[in-house]
Amino acid sequence: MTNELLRIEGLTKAYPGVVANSDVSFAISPGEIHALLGENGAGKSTLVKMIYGLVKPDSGTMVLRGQPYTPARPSAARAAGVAMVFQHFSLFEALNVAENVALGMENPPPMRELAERIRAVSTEYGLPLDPARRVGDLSAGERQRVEIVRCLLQDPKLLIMDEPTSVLTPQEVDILFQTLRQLSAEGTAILYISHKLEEIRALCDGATILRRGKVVATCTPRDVSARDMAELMVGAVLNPPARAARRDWGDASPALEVAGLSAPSPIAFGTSLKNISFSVQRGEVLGIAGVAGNGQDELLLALSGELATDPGMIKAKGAPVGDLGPNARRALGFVAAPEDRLGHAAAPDMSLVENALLSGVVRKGLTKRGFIDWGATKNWAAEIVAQYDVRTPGTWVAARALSGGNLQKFLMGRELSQAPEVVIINQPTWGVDAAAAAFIRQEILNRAQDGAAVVVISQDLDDLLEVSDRFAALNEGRLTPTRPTEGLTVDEIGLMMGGAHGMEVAHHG
Amino acid sequence: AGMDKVKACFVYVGPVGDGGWTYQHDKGRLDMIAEFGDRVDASTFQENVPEGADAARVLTQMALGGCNIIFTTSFGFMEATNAVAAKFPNVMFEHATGYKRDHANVSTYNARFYEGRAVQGTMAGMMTKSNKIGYIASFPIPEVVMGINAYYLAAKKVNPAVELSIVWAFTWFDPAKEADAAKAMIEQGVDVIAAHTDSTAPLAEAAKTPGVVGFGQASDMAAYAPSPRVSSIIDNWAPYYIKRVGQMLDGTYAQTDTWAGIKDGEVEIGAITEAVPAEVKAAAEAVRDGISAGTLHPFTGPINKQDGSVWLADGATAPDGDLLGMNFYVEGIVGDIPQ
Amino acid sequence: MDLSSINPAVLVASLMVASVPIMLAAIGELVVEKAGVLNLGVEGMMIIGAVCGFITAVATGSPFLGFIGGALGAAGLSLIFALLTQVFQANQVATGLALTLFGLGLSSLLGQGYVGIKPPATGMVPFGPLADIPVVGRVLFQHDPMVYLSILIIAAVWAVLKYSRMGLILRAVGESHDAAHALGYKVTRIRIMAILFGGAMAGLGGAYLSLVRVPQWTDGITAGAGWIALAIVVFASWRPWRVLIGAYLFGGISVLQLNLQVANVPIPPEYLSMSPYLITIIVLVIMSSGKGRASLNAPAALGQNFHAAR
Amino acid sequence: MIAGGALFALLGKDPVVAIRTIFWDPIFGEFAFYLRGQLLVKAGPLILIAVGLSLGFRAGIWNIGAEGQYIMGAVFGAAVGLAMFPTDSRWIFPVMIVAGAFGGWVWAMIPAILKTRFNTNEILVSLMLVYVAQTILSKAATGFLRNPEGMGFPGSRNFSGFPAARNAELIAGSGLHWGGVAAFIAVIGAYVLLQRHILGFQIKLAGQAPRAARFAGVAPTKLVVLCMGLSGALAGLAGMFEVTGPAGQISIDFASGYGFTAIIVAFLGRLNPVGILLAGLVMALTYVGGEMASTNLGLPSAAIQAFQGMLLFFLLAVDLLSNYRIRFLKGRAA
Ligand SMILES: Nc1ncnc2c1ncn2[C@@H]1O[C@H](COP(=O)(O)OP(=O)(O)OP(=O)(O)O)[C@@H](O)[C@H]1O
Ligand SMILES: Nc1ncnc2c1ncn2[C@@H]1O[C@H](COP(=O)(O)OP(=O)(O)OP(=O)(O)O)[C@@H](O)[C@H]1O
Ligand SMILES: [Mg+2]
Ligand SMILES: [Mg+2]
Repeated sequence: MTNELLRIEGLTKAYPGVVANSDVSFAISPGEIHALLGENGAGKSTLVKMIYGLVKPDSGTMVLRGQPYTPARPSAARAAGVAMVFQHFSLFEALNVAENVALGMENPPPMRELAERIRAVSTEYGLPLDPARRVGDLSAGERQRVEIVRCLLQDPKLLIMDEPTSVLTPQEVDILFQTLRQLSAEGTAILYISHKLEEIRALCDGATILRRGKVVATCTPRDVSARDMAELMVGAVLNPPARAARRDWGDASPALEVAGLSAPSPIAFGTSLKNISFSVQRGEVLGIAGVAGNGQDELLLALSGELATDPGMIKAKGAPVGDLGPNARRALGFVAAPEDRLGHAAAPDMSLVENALLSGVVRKGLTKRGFIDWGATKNWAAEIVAQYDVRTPGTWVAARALSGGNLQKFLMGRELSQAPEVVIINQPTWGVDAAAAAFIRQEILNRAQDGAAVVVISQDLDDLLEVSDRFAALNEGRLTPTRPTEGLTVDEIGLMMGGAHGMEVAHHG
Repeated sequence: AGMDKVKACFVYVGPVGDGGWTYQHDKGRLDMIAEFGDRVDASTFQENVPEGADAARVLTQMALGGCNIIFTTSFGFMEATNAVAAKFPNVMFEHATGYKRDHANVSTYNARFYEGRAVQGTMAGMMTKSNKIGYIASFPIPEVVMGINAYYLAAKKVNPAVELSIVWAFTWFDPAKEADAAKAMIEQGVDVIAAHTDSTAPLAEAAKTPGVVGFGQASDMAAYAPSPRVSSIIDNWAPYYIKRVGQMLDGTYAQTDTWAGIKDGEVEIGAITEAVPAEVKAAAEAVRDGISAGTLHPFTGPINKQDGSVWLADGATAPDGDLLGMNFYVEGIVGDIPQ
Repeated sequence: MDLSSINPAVLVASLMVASVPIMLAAIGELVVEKAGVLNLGVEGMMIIGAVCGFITAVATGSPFLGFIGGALGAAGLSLIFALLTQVFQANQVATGLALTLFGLGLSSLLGQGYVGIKPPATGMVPFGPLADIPVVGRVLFQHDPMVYLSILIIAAVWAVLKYSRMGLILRAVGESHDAAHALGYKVTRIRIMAILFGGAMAGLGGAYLSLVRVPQWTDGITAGAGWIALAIVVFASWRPWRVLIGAYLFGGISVLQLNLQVANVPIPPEYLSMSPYLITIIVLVIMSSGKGRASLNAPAALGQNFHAAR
Repeated sequence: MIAGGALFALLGKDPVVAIRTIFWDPIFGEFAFYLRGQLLVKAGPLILIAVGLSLGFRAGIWNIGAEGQYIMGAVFGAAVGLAMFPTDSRWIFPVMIVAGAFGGWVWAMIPAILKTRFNTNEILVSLMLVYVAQTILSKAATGFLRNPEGMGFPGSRNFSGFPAARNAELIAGSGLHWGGVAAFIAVIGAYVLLQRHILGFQIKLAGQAPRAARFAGVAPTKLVVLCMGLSGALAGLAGMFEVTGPAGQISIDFASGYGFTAIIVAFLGRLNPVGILLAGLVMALTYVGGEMASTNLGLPSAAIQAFQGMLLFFLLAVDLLSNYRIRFLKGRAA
């Protein structure tokens, strides 16, 4: 008992219609790295939000260092030594690093002093940061560092991390893990949420597995295989994606050819594309790796038609298409799936039917002389929901009311069921649980099987290694030459990704 | 045949609390009630009526609601008044400041404000030390142009060196803008300011600079006496309202076109304060009394137009038609009337 | 035409006075918008400030108390806006417009007995011999306290936004209410405070109109000044010192065009009287065409309602 | 409404009578035969303008200057009509309709083009242009459109004396004129556009999720031009119908704030064409009824204005309460 930092007893939280947490109990001791596992919507985020004082439990108790613990506000939690890195960033893009850090602290020192401490602490843990830079200018990995440094400065006793690695490269993950181990060695307990089970096996001392808000199992990750953990979470048996042998379609010119693509970024604080060239044949999957913020978004925009380029920079079956807009390209057989689900790929407040219309109108012929055929659209949306196992009360539900994983399945279904000839996907499995990820990867392979040329852009190497035939990496807007995926090692991939953003700065410990 | 009781109704363009134009009409209404007591029901009035369709609706409602005589107190109500009058031949309509009497039941009435301007101009010409006097004008309409000319001619008569500055505010009522206009004048040396806009803002502005004087407009604006408000032109509609309602009561009512001035008490010169030197006061009162007696017309020749062409020969007085359509400055005024 | 009669020092001095109401209202609205709230009811708050300030000053005989009364009255009105938008989640644009409508009506009701009354005079700040320095004295040392106070408020808002924790939190709330909420800041409470401050400033501006600038009470005394204040916030791209510049520019053009009329400059007065608006548009085009910097500076959460899910 | 009643009581009037006068009498009272028509006269331009504005608001394009576009529509329409005085041809009125829509459209294109070319804030530009339009209006009334037979008084010829250019009542006494017809057409058109047409879908999409709109192939500049143009043209039409019908002439005070009130109407109608239709009628009711209360009960017009504001507050708050209920029910269904 004396060795427990935090004990949670019978915590319950219900939302209208959903019990997010039901009678959850577990304990964590100082220096322990404890994993919280579960499918999408299992209640992990809700649980840690209660610990952080953001959400009030309906019932149940928490004990921190032997004292009853009922944080009314995050500031109370911070005062008690609890810090949290959020699943969705809680940063302010227009403010600089130091200001962002100050906002997460109870009694920040004067700015000048704070800047010094940020510099010192971030270097100490191998996460160098310039306190004066605007967060909007930072890459995803650097933003994550801001969140972490913000926590570290408060000298936390318990550090909560909600899916911190979904936006990091292998090298960045390594550095993060070293930091976490160092913290753990200093006695900080860490509550760690992730869908990446190999990471959990590498890092965590214990794990609590949630399903539909209930604790269904506890385990020691090192002793259990990732496969077994996934099956515990899902409560079912998982199969890895199956790949059939590739067929030669005998086309004269590649389905998609990109030659010397250069374009300034239309995004504020974005990365411009520099002389990118590659080609993809029918039935082939090209995987493009890279750290977030190295031109992935821009590449998707250029390929989908949202960013116009010189006509000849992009060719479909030999015909120049670089100056065509998204719908003209869709007419030629293109489909695209942007990374950002809510706001880019889908309109959050619109129903699934409307969101189906959003990109399907051209290829599915959902309008006649501009008038929308809602009946056909509805049917199609319902088909997607059925085929792709989207868990939703109906197609009238707003996109934002779906969990991230389910929305992702719907959006993948929307694009992949348009009989595409060219598929461009950015981050197909971001924040999606293992079962759903496996399903999505399988669908991508199936589409290639049917003869589509596929480009998968992802920061998740599992995605790329499982689906791609050839592999390349984006680095500061430049693309490496492509290489066959077979035989690539993770180290080689890391080198291709090129240690952008000074990631190789040695970890001092 | 007279009526036992007259229901008289009023349509105002502004709020009764504007302290100027509408305020004075409403005062006329109240004076009229005081005069006739129970024999008149003048409790119905509507303020802030926009011109156009809204005015027509208000007039129709009033006519339907049993008003016997309806006073429409703004030029902008002219079309609506005539249109509604066509539909209610038994209701009498009285339109202020307009010229259209399309139907037998429409009368028009107006006041000779220019007579007051002549009195003010006399004082302005004599009191200015910088020889710069100012006029804050609202819109370039004959009524305003007439006032400017009368003011200038009277000042020039007593002080040939006088110069007139005009600012067009393009509003009847925008206190801040009027204050700014007055201020701009004062800063450029103008020390007597007349306003043809309705708020007291120019006086309040004048009050900030010693030695600058001005006049009350539409109502007395006595709060600024004795200085800067040294006198005022007061629109006094009470005599007219009493007369017309009285005629309804005794059965002598008939369609008219009335343009009354100082003589009939419709234009009053507010008390001339002790800030005005005795001889100036005497001169101003002489002008006032002369006009009242009919021995003096503010527009008496020889008067040339601004371009030097002859308007009135020596001794000729301006016909009312010329005045009502006045669209030129007299000789000596600098600048153009906005077109 | 006699431009020599325009004295530049006097012109500058009077534009400083003419700008005070829009400057105060604009700096208040700037704070509100920095917190992510768009309150289009500035006109309504200003006029309530004008009438409340007037009534208080007449009742107490003290212009100082009058300004306080004006600020309190308008802040009270802004409370309605705060309640509707922050608690009832009403649309900010519509609520702001309704607030203006209500403010205009209410002010006219309140002011019914106060037409034609002279308020107690607001004196100048006694700078003694400084006021007699040629040119500089006229420009800098012959004003009433509010002229200086309004500049001080600009400086204070600037300093608070830039250097203080309070300012930092306010900006954070305006950038992303979700992130601010996740960090435990009371988004709604902070926004309500900002709205009240904005109301108080608009009220001060209104009171300045009825107590100093005009000085009297009449219906509709603000005559669109609130809208100009709103425009100046955008014009200033949400930077406090630019509010001062914007207000001086707008006030300056308004004053100048009247002076040009008095001096008989042969430009038709109707062009002169639309010039402040046209010049505002032109300056805005020039500023925003510089690679969209102006819009980048807009608070990211401006006009969005925040509803904490708990 | 209770607060409104309290306000009236405070002013020494019977609150029940006051409220009845405002909300009941115009529709069912003694003079309803006349006033019902007047509701249409008043609601027509409000609805017409609000429908146009709602399209832009839905797309996140903030045209606050409908008042200016309304004025310019009236000036253009009237100018074209008056230029042909006193010819008689049945083409005159249609040409004036086009000219009115064109006037509003041109005035809205200024902020639209400045926005697409220079990224200039359209709220500000459209608002500033209202003041410019007002000056042009007063110049028209005192200058280039002044009635040559008007003895120098401001104001144009009255269209009641120019039948070929007159927007007369279609059914005598009904208050329905072409503007009302146009408003109904606009409501139906906007409804179909938003519900059934891909363009309406794109408008909604652009407002809710601009990046998703670009993904869906919507060109933002085209949308700005389209929405500003449509709202400007509709406001211009409203101005043109008003000047040739109920108002009758160009005068200095022609603009009576329809353009601003329509913004409130648009939001009260929740940016939904049918909602706007109802909101426009309710708004017209408060005007017409308020006027009655003012004339018959001697309520100051300021009290009516304050009451209107309170009513709006109330409706805005209720709006959101019903919103909550929907969200709550949805939550339960999930
Ligand atoms: N604000 C909310 N309102 C209503 N229901 C909510 C809310 N937040 C969460 N829930 C419900 O609680 C459940 C648990 O959500 P939670 O975010 O904790 O899941 P999670 O385990 O973190 O999932 P993921 O792995 O996707 O992050 C959700 O499925 C949802 O139904
Ligand atoms: N506005 C809303 N209205 C109704 N329900 C909502 C709303 N927002 C969230 N939810 C609920 O929250 C859940 C989504 O929660 P959240 O976005 O945290 O996803 P998640 O559970 O973390 O899943 P994932 O890992 O797939 O993102 C949905 O299942 C839904 O029931
Ligand atoms: Mg989660
Ligand atoms: Mg999630």
